[in-house]
Amino acid sequence: MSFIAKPKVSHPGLPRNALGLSRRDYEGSMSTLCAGCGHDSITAALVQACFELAIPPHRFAKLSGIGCSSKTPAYFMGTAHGFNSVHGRMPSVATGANAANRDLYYIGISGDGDSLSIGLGQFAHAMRRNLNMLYVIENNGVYGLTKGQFSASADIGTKAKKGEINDQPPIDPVLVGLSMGATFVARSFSGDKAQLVPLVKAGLKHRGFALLDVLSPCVTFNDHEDSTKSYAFTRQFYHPAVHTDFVPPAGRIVADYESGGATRVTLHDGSQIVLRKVSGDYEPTSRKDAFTFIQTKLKQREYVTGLLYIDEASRDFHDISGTIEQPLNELPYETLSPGAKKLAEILRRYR
Amino acid sequence: MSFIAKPKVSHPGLPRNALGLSRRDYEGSMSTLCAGCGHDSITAALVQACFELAIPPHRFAKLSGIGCSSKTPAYFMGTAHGFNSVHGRMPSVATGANAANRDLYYIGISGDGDSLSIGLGQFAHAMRRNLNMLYVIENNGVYGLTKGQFSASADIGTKAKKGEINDQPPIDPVLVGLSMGATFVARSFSGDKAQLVPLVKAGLKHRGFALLDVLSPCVTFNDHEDSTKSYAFTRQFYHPAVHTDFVPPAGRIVADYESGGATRVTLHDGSQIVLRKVSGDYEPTSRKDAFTFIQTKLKQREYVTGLLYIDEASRDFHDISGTIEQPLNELPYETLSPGAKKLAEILRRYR
Amino acid sequence: MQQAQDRVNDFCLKVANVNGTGSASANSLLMKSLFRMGIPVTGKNYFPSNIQGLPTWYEIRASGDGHLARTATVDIMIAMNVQTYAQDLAEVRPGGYLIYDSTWPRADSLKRDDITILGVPLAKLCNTAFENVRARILMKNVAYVGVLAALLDLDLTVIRGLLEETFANKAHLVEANLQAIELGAAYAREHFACPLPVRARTMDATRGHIMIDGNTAAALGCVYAGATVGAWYPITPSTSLMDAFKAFCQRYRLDEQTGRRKFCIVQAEDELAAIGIVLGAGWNGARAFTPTSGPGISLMSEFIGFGYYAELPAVIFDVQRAGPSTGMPTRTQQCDILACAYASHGDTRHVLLFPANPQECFEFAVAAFDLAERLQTPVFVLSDLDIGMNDWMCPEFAWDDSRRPDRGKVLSAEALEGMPAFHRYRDVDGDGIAWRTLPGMHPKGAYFVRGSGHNQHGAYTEDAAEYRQVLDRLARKFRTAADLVPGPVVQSAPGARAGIVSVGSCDEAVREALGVLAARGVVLDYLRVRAFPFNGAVQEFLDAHDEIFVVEQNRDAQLRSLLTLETNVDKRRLVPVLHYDGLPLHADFIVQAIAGRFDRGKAA
Amino acid sequence: MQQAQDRVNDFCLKVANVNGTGSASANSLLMKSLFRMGIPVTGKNYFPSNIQGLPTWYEIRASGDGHLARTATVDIMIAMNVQTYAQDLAEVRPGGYLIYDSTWPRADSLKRDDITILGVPLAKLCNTAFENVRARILMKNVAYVGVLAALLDLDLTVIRGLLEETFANKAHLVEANLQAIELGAAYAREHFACPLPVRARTMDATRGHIMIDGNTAAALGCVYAGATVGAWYPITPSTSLMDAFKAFCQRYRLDEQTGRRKFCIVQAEDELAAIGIVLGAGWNGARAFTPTSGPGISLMSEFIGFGYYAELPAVIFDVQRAGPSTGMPTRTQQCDILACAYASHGDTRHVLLFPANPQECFEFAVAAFDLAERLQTPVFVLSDLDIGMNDWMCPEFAWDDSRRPDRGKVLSAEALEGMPAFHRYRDVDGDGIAWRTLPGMHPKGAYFVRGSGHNQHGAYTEDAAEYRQVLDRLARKFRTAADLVPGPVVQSAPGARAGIVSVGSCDEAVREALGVLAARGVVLDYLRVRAFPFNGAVQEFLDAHDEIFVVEQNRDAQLRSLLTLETNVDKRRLVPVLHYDGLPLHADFIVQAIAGRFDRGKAA
Ligand SMILES: Cc1ncc(C[n+]2csc(CCOP(=O)(O)OP(=O)(O)O)c2C)c(N)n1
Ligand SMILES: Cc1ncc(C[n+]2csc(CCOP(=O)(O)OP(=O)(O)O)c2C)c(N)n1
Ligand code: SF4
Ligand code: SF4
Ligand SMILES: [Mg+2]
Ligand SMILES: [Mg+2]
Repeated sequence: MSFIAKPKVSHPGLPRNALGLSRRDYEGSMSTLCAGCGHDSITAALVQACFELAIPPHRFAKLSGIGCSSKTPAYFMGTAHGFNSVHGRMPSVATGANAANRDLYYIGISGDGDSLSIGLGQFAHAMRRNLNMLYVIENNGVYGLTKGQFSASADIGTKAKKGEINDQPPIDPVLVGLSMGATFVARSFSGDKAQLVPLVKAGLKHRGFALLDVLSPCVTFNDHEDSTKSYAFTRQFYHPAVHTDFVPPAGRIVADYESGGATRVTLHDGSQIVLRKVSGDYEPTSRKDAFTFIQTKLKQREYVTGLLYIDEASRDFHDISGTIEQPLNELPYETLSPGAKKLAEILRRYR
Repeated sequence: MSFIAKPKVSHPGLPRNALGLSRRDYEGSMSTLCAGCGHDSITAALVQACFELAIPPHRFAKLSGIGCSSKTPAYFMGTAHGFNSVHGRMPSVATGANAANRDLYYIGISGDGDSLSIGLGQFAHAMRRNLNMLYVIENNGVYGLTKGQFSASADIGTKAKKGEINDQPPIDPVLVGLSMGATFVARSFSGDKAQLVPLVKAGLKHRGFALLDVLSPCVTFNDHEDSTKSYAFTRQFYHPAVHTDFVPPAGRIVADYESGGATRVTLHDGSQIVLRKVSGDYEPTSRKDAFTFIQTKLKQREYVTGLLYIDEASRDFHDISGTIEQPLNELPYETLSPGAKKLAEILRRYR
Repeated sequence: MQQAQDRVNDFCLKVANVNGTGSASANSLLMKSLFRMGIPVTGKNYFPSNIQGLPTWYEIRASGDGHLARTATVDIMIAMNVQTYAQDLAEVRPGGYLIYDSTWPRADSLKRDDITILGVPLAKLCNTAFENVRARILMKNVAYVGVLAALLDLDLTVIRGLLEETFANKAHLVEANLQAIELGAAYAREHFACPLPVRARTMDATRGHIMIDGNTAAALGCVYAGATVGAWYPITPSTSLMDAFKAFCQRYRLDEQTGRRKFCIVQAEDELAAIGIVLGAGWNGARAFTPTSGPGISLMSEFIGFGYYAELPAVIFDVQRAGPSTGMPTRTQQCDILACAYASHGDTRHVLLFPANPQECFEFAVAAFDLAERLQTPVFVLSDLDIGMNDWMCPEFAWDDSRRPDRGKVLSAEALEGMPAFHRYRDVDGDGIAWRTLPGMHPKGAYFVRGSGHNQHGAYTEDAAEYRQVLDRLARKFRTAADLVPGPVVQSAPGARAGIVSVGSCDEAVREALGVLAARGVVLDYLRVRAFPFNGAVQEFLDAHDEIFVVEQNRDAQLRSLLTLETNVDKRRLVPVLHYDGLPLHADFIVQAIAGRFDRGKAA
Repeated sequence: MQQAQDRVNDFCLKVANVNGTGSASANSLLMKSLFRMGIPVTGKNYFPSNIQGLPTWYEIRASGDGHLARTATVDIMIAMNVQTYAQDLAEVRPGGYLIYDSTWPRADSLKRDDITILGVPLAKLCNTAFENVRARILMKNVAYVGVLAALLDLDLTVIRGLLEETFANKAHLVEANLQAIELGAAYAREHFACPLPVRARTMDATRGHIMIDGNTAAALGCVYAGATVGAWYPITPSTSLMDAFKAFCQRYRLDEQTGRRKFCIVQAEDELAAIGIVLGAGWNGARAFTPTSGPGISLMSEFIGFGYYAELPAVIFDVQRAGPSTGMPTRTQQCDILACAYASHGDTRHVLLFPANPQECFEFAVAAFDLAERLQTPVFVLSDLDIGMNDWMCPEFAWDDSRRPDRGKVLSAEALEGMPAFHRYRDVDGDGIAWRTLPGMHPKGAYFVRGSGHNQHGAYTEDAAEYRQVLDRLARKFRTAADLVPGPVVQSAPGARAGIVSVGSCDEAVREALGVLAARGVVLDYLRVRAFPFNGAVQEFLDAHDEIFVVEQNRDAQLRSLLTLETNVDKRRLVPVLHYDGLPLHADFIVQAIAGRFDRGKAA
């Protein structure tokens, strides 16, 4: 038997999906992130996508590491179980969860610090296993929750301004994904809901590891010392707490542009990045071509967005493991224990 | 003042380098690896290269993780300090050592398990920092010291036979190096001393992170269950210890072939791999071209060998850190302490 | 009656706010003003583990008697946060005051008759006075400082002075801030009877003192110890330690000619890498350290065991926060004592230093590097969030320019040149400490650092006897350590038969409690542990008392456990007094716990 | 005289060899032959941490009296390794025997007059008899089995039977091996007086027993417990546990129709991932485990604290090896007791099970999964290299088909449907154990697993009281655990006032020592701890004895420390008896340590 969440009482006018659920039923608790944080835009896109897919919320499992980004699973699908693991180790938890029950939809939310610094190894090996999950990196180039240290990914704000791309080459999750054998590699921008929603849906439907890197500006800490608008700038070294204590009120950044086209987005601190959408005729089936194209554009400081690579033929984690179709956590004990007679047979070898 | 190791008394005929040292002076203690292990061939090449460079042995620092490969620093340059760290964490130790003294030559020896499984994160971040060191991966596709489990890198023996390259895509250190921003990326084969020696010398002279991936067959555990020559094959499941207890006597595998050419090498268990040397006119200056070329060849089960990519312009770890030229561990205390007067000045801010 | 109520230089005011509104600067302005008026003061910041929009509190205690611990009773509440208004209202002591932003009306339900509630239309005042949004938000906070200036009778010239220093290069900001101060002060003077009976009065009890947080002090200690390599991975509440080290170095560690750095800070990819970097640098002869907190210690534990067994110097600052696991990253606790003392698998034990305040953070930071090199082993400095991130008043740090670091037993190239052979792990001096060499110095010094079995010559071994020999020497070395680490601080009261043993940031609360208890006729001796292993003085104190209250901030009585294991005390004599809700310890808690017991004692 | 020397079914023979020569199979053939002859036997393998070319020893003890501990006196040495010949020669007890390969002469210096040295040209014999190199190397080992067969009077039909089983599908190998046996036997019969006074005789003391290693037994336990997810990263000496689990599953866990697997084994990228996988699977309702050793425990400790605080089931097998750090990976120790009991930063403590032999490895593996789910927390099974990798003789394992796993407090979808609301961390039953739910079952069951501060409803909190409430319940839960874990095994001797407390693989040596001591007039009671937390029975035993010898295999008396902290015992009554050179414990060591003390006692 299966249970369905009772639709939340919400005024009748609200659109409903095939399950009779409204978008409200896919929402979670109130966000505690900074006003205007890109992560909240991604949360909204996730809610929209899952609502449109009309999958019962409790059939999702939400996992994350630690960071502002990793808090977001609390902000969508309140009736789905969530697992807020330790920093950088969500992929292993997702692997175990998936091993135990292959029938749920797994959404992993991580940050650039969570996945590219402390968690790089696990991130890479989850891709290598082609674990069946949607893996979203809310990429802001900084450690938000610990107040703005640079992360291993390009610092979007500063990089564009300084352009020191070769100083300490940023680790680009998309390039990593391509070289580690991810079977679904996409990139988008938090403010581009029109592009995000379909990518999320495609990722959830992909049978294997779907990497979705979402550039998601940090309102508060893209506001670096070297930005003339920076709050810190107005002070001389005096009281550490002060620097990051004030968060200027900021609105969300949105980007809406045509496929094939490019758009210049201005971030909270005035720095700019260029997003280029892959055009309709882009063929996302060659690892090396994707690598070449993205690398070339990065050199020109352009972030290619869209579905960049997909391989639907590869076998996923369970195929490779040869696991039975039925979820392991549902197998009755009787089918797992060889029983007393077999034990005697086994032990005969040890006489 | 500087100290030079007294040349070991060895018969006068021996060739000597500019320092008057013989090859013997660059050797270490007796190897305890299996007879015929590829790692020993790499050790020999390292001895030869360092001897030819005529650098005083004690000006090297040898570092490694854990594994058969990681034992090898004990087998060369006995008068150089060595650091056998914990499994997969040698890159961080090398980073600290290099931070403390930028004037030594650093040789890191690792294995495919040590660098691509447990150590992937540190390996990647050392490259990202462009740490000035030669980083050798003795790549045999297995965990030798723990008796032959597959590692994250392609299992050389089995892969060529089964060709299941897409099942669980192997992590190729060379592709990882290219996507993580390594500034010197090379590959060779343990049996190809003619190619190894110059690559080692070039790597040591490169100012930055020099990655040298060396395919180094494991005599003992490329002898897989599925190999008809395998010892295990002759037994049915009975006593675990037996399987790996016997190491068939084996000779070293050597490969000697022209640049531009390809050669097929037969491993101990009869499986084969194809090595293709980059030709003289190969241009190792484009990351993405290198990536494309190597990927294409890998798909054809060919390992491209030689210097695959080099970028001499990039600034190394110390340039980026803006560290003083003089090694930090040599700075006299007087130049490090601001002194009592300054302390009062500093504390005035906290009145 | 009025007189009776008078409380001059003895009050606690608490500001309830939302984080991200810039209140921290206003609060430190408030605290610093009292400090500059010569009044002993403490500030405790209770902030959430997020960046913007959640409740945050700042507690300021002024104490003419010089009590610097937190106090649990609030005299004046500045309730700026609607979300927590009810709770904040409830927290004010009877007879106390509550100030709120009356721009918007409060529900009558949210009233109390036993306290005085003062409404000030802060938002309205600032919105009329200031143009842009940012200023309006920020100045609202500065305005309540103005209100308090009037109510508490703060010295406005002091406030002006502070603002001028803070915004040195931005005169217009000084003006704006002063304007906001005046807004609030004027309104208060006009509508309320100023000053309140609870108020401040200039005195002279802070001369020669500073207000500084423990992380900054520890960073300063690292600079003066001559540390050149710092590796870290950001984690609350340790982050500001490396921030401060970097700031100090950028000012005092640049080469005159080239402007290049005489230090190297590596932001590692994680804590495993951070400690690896520290060990690598220490092996190579540089003084290196890493600041972290609980989760980092867990991640470092494999490498910490390596450092113990391979005998490499390293300094680890564990700025403890409430555990277990991620726990409460912005709350304080002393919960890593056992985790650090026995960190890593196998037979291991480590040297711990327990600073009680920023001054000791400075001194112990310096001592830690000497000990790490003298003993060739990782040394932990166990601070906590309360010490590390709150501003404490303490005497100005002193430095003796003749002081030189103790680099321990390192053989020079010359010494090696003259030696027949070098044995890395031999106990030549009988103190369990062997001589070491540095890479690159001399061929004869070469050896292989390894975490695998080795004999006294430094060679790999699987031989039972050779392996044991090294393990036994390590045990001897640890005994040597007991005489090298800082001894305890003992405070004796004539005729006391019972005592208190405590550690670290409990100190202020314990000393305040001792006074209260004495007044009640409960006289106790007091010993504050400052390091592990424990030296003779600790054993003596334990032997000298039938009943010993062990006051600490964790659930499982970790200090008591360590004393039980590592001294000869009969543990039944050790009475645990445990505070572990994440807030700093206060004297009342200790008094309740102990007095209660004595009263019961009488009853029985 | 001859008679006097007779030692039937009571001897220790030791084979010194070079690893990688296939000697292990010859040695197990030897041991199994004695076992099949009905003689209680033990085999201990001392192998190097490398793959080929280093010294390796195999010790076989036959004991008609059924003593299964290692004995330190060697009666017969088979010295196949030139490198270690001198040392091996020295180890033979006076009156003992040494057999060597006389193909090459030994230096006269390497002789002893007080033992009998028997040369057999093994290499020569095999080189003439066999063609290819591999066979020549391998058969040399089989040939010394033949020599011993003659000298010890082993039953050749038993040997033939074993070979036929081993090489079932390779008749020619059976022949080759028998030929080698005969080569050695014939040579012995021809040149020496066979059998020796030291010899074997068929008896009937092994019926109903098996020879098995603890890792295989534990793996079997995992299969019978219904574990479906195994995650691991290879590490000696735990590796063979997962190898065995995989082998058993491939045989007994394949779906009849599809042949697909009813299990999932993940070779993780490291131990941090392995434990993460286990926690993820446990959260999702599968029984999951990971085998590891010391270094793995250190690496897992952050996640272990998470499991404790978030309350997730997990089973961790720590097959202990000699520490600290990498230590001696192929030597045994009990050195992770404290590391596991308090693993991770913050206030944490964990349930430990201590198997003493393969049989308990099987039983405790099953119990561990029940406890992990009942208590919703990580449970450790602390085995060691000696138990895990050596073959032990023990009674055949039994299984009751009616036995069902205890999945603990898990709310069904139906139950949830009927509930007004679900509170993940509320103590509804007063035992400190809250009810949990599984993902995907029911919307009402949804909650957020987190290692950060949470209240009893499962919501995030930074509130002091809410946080404490959960921490206090966790402490209560741990007290509940004490009554659920396996109790100690107690063996009382009439009139004993002193006792021995020991743990795990010490058991055989302790019981043998008790006999020897009793014979000397030192009568002792004995308690073997089988789990932590300790239950009442342990406390009673400690209370009942003035002097208690705590026998364990580590340097720092870790079991003694745990008893000191977690019971009310006065630690001065706990006398440490510590063996930690990496070799298995033997009775003599205990006898020396204890008898010595009693004699001194008398002296004084
Ligand atoms: C083991 C450990 N180390 C450090 C931290 C502190 N920490 C919390 S979040 C974070 C970085 C988060 O950055 P990112 O993943 O990019 O998330 P963001 O906040 O930027 O969205 C760090 C270092 C931690 N929680 N655990
Ligand atoms: C933390 C930890 N986990 C596991 C091990 C066991 N171990 C030792 S070496 C090794 C793998 C070595 O493989 P590789 O790096 O490829 O070296 P190789 O032996 O193949 O040359 C493992 C898993 C260990 N020493 N430490
Ligand atoms: S700090 Fe940055 S990442 Fe974190 S919530 Fe605020 S805006 Fe978002
Ligand atoms: S096991 Fe393999 S890798 Fe290790 S020494 Fe032997 S041949 Fe070399
Ligand atoms: Mg980020
Ligand atoms: Mg390998």
